[in-house]
Amino acid sequence: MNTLQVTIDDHIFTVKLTPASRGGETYDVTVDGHNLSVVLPRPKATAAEMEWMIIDGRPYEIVADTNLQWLNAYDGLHTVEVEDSNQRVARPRSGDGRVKAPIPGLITRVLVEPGAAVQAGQALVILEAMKMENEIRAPFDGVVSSISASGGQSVVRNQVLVEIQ
Amino acid sequence: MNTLQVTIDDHIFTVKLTPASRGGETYDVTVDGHNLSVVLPRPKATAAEMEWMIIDGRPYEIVADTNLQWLNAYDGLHTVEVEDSNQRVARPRSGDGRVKAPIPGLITRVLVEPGAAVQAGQALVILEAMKMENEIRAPFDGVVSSISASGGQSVVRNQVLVEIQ
Amino acid sequence: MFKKILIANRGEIAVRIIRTCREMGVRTVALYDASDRESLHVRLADECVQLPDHHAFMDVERVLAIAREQGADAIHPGYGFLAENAMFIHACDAAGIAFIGPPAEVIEAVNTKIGALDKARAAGFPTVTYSRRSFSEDEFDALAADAAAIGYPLVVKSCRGGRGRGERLVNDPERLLEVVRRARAEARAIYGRNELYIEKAILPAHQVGVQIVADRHGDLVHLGDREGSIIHSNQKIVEEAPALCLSPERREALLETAVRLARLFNYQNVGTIEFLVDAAGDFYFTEIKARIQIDHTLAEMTTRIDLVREQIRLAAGERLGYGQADVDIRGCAIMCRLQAEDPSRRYLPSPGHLRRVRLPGGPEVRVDTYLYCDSEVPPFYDPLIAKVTVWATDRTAAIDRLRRALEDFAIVGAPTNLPLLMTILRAPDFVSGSYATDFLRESPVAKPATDIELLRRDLAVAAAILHARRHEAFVPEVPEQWATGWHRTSRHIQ
Amino acid sequence: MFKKILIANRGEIAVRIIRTCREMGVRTVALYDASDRESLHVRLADECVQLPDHHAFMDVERVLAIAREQGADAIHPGYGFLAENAMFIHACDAAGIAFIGPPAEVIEAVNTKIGALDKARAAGFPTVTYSRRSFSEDEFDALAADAAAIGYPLVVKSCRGGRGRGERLVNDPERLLEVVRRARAEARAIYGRNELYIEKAILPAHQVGVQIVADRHGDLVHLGDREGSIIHSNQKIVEEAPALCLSPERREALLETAVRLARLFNYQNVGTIEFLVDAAGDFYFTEIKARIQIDHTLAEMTTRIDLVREQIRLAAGERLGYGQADVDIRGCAIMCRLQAEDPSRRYLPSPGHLRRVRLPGGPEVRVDTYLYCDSEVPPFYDPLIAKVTVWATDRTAAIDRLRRALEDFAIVGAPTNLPLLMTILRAPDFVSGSYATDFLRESPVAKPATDIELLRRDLAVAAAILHARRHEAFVPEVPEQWATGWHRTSRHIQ
Repeated sequence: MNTLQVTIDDHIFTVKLTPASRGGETYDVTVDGHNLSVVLPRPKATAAEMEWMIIDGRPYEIVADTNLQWLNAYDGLHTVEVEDSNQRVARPRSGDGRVKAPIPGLITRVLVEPGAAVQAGQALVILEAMKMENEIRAPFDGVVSSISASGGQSVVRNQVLVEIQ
Repeated sequence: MNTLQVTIDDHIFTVKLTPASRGGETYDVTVDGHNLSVVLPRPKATAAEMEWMIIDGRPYEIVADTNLQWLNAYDGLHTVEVEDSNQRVARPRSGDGRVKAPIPGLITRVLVEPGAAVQAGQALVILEAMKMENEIRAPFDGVVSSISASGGQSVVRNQVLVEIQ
Repeated sequence: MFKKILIANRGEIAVRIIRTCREMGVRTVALYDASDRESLHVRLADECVQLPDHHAFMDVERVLAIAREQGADAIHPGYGFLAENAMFIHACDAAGIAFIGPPAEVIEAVNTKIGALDKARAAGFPTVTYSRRSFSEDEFDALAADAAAIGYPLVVKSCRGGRGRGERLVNDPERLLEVVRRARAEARAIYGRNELYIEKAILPAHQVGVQIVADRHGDLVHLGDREGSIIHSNQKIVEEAPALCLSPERREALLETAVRLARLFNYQNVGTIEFLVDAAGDFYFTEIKARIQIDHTLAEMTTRIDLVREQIRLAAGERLGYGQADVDIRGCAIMCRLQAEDPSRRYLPSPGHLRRVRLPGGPEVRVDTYLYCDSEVPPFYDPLIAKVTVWATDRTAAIDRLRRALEDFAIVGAPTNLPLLMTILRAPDFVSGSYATDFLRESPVAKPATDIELLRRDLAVAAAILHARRHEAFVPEVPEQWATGWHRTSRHIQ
Repeated sequence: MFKKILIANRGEIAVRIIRTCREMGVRTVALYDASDRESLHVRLADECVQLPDHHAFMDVERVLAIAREQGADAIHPGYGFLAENAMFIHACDAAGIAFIGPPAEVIEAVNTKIGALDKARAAGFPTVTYSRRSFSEDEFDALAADAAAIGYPLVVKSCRGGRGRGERLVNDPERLLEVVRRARAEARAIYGRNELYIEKAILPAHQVGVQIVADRHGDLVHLGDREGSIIHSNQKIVEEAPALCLSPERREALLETAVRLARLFNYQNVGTIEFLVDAAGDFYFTEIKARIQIDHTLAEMTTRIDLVREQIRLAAGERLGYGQADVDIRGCAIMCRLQAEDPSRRYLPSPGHLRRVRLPGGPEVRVDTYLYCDSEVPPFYDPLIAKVTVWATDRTAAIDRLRRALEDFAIVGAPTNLPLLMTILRAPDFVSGSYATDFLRESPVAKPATDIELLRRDLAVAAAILHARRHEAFVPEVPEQWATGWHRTSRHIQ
């Protein structure tokens, strides 16, 4: 038995899970005191696949991101946070100071100069990719140690654009 | 290099295959003296999948049966026979005398009696399955040694209906 | 309006009904058995209930019990299963749950085939010539006498069931006894009943249906006619609207007759009045289909009216809200049924796992299916896996569009009747419109693809490469069918 | 009619064009680069040619050379790429290959934005107030003077390009210099040219287009109006026909004005006359889109006319063959663009491998896409992955249908803007129809799903189970994006 605290759109639920018969295909669940039964028609589906489950007779097709920070249900996006008494939730490792191009594209503008102090989330470079303008932002507070991109330059995926220390 | 004689809809072609660069992804082909190049965009696709290939710049989506006896192209079904100088073409083993239900269903009629002489392809039993009448036929010439199905009876997949010797 | 509808069906029609319910803001309950759990209708419903097995779809008491437990205030039967079962409708009425379809009395009046024919005949409508009574096991002599009176060729029919099953053509008296024996055996096996009756055969004929929509308050309109004369193992596999076999005058007369017949039977909700049309263009009433039909998509394309929405609205007691003059029927629609059948095994139904499903798209192309990539065709149900319906301003453009749509289809995992459909769409007689119910008797020859020589040469290359790759990379395992009686017949295409 | 058409485009529009060509019996040649080889347009074409890279789609000489080698007698440019490039059309003419679109002179007349506005204005048509000249790098003072004359708020625009890129709003004179500097930098980077001009801003405005079809022989009709006022990162992501912002009288006047403008420019083939409509309902001509547009499906749904077929027919010199009176515009159509964008990373384009693609279906729902199960969204192109267009007799039913269709969508492998589209379709202001171009400025709040509490509780259960299964069965690998500057912003939704 496994007790988790789950937050959906800032609403907190306490969920108790007990894997039921047929190895992980079904669960007995208690959520805030209500008992439900859950069927996973595709137990073999990897977690990366869309999950399909029948919760208390209600079918749901759900897409979740790799780090289980949001769920997409039929009505749209919902934010998620799972706290697990047994184990720490996996968190993505923080990026180093090298700000890379997440997709190939064209640098249309560089917004900072070397030595400039920047704050987490501050726009550093405008990358035109897939016909859209995308702001590439600082991963954390710091100082711009080097800039390796310039306006009009084409960059490949993961090419370092700016370094921050 | 591999020379094959291929018959499509009773038209015979001589095909010479040479796997080209990028391990099996592309072939240099000679067919009746014409040189073509063939690209298989999905080399990893199992032969059971639909094959997609670009033959001399013409894309084809092709479905073939397990024993390569027919191909389904965009315009419909074509019969195939491949003769390989290097190796015998795989042929399905002949069935034994036990005639089984290919799908679950309802026996609506038994057309033969024990001891009756039957010919290959002769209808033995009518099986109502998936809302259709299906004639179950003799795999080869022989004598009906036993009948284990009767009208109105439900049968499961691979249940023996008739035995022939 | 209803709050929650139980869909007492599965497959494409359950998906179809759920879609309209969702657009109307009505909750849906889907039913499934274990073999059917991956079907789309289960995923798209708001709630779902598992049945013990596939027989339970016919189980009046169980279906009603589920409706009660789930708090459904209406049941949509789809087609087949409980769609035309008067007993079930009475049970719904008793339980205070709305049945989405005609009232029980209407079903009773149209379900007994001889009764319906008698009623139409008495009212002066043209019907096929038929034996005015049914014949039980021990009445062969009486049946034979009637047969002689009616004349050959004739059709021996079961008093029950439909979809052409248990129907057999008899060309001469010699064969009557044997045919009757077979027909009885089947009728007993399938329906548990074995009464038969006979009808004069019309050959060649055209099967024409007229779509009717009627409310409880006396408003009734038709949504045009359609023809379903291309029949393969008792199924209309290609249908079109409008019917080809009717001159403008005949169409006028037939539509008007259909409306009067519908009124004669006090028809309500959505249904179809069916006729046979002979070579001379004369038409004869045969029966009323008191349900939504597989081919309802044709009328939806030519009128742009959502027939499932109409069914639900009318069952909830709403008024039709428009008259015949408001119904605008245009262009040409063609629908074909994609079936899980193996062309290389004389169209044996071929359930299985579909690894790839890619549906056609584009303007005025509609696909109704319960399948998607990585889903299952269960072995217990109708082999219908998808309906493709197209519309265009004229028939030629519609045929070109449907042919293109079928070419775009990609289904891998189970063989389908796609090749047969392609053959029909390439057959000169179909394209020119000169066909009748005997179209598939002698298999039609398709006009070959342009560049057929180039195509064959490329296919030879493809086959060679498949062969080569399979023998390096892949040892074919012998599918179980090969160990069955299907072995030899599976070679027939060679 | 043409024998073989080279489609100098990719993605959904290439698929769209191929489908119509196949229905017309015209052979097709598709282009692709290595990243795009799995796209549907390559599979559906009769022939295909690989390009060295994605830039080659813009390469006039190369595309023409391929057309010659393949023996194409016509080229369809789709939208973007070479669609409105007069130089390319001249080259086609010189090569004796038909360009499927307007003649070069028309393109030249409509492509220079100021020129087109001048011409319309001179003919007495209402236009937005704009600077009557363009300004180069060293003319900021002149630009500032014109700006003062025109008044604020205003929009600084690049003389090149379109799709709203390089367009910036300026609210007060203080910010003009900085905005101009930025706009120039972008214009230079994207178009290699940096001339700018300015327009008076209309806020809030409605963007309305009128679909025009015209032959070479002087016959010209409109296929109704549409509104595309819901704009997200410079793309119209939800559009509808007819435009909401027009009273019957205004619509009459606007359609009539559009037809006269099209005649003024001697417009031929298929195109759109674009207007801005202000809060008072007054409309101002802005530009002519001389190509098939992404949102052409709206007119196809309301008129049931195949616009790509019209483009091809008219480019082949055929007569239109019908008049305005024959065009029957009915009901309401809504289209939305499904984009490969990550809502949790401020809509960063998110190319990738799509493991699952299940498209919605049912009556009057149409999906245009180049994707299918197990295909790729390449990283070099527009993030548009699918267009969903629905039709219904009225707007309310159309919204219900589109919402249902989006709910039916299943796409796994890359995040999409589906959540944003759902929010828009659930936003009271959209449903009531009271919105303009500023609709997405302050993000709209959606009406929550019915049973939102139950839904959240069930999602909590789902999340718990996903968590549990991942920690027993699956170690999540950190996607590369997490190691980039996107890390923090990806948390913004928390």
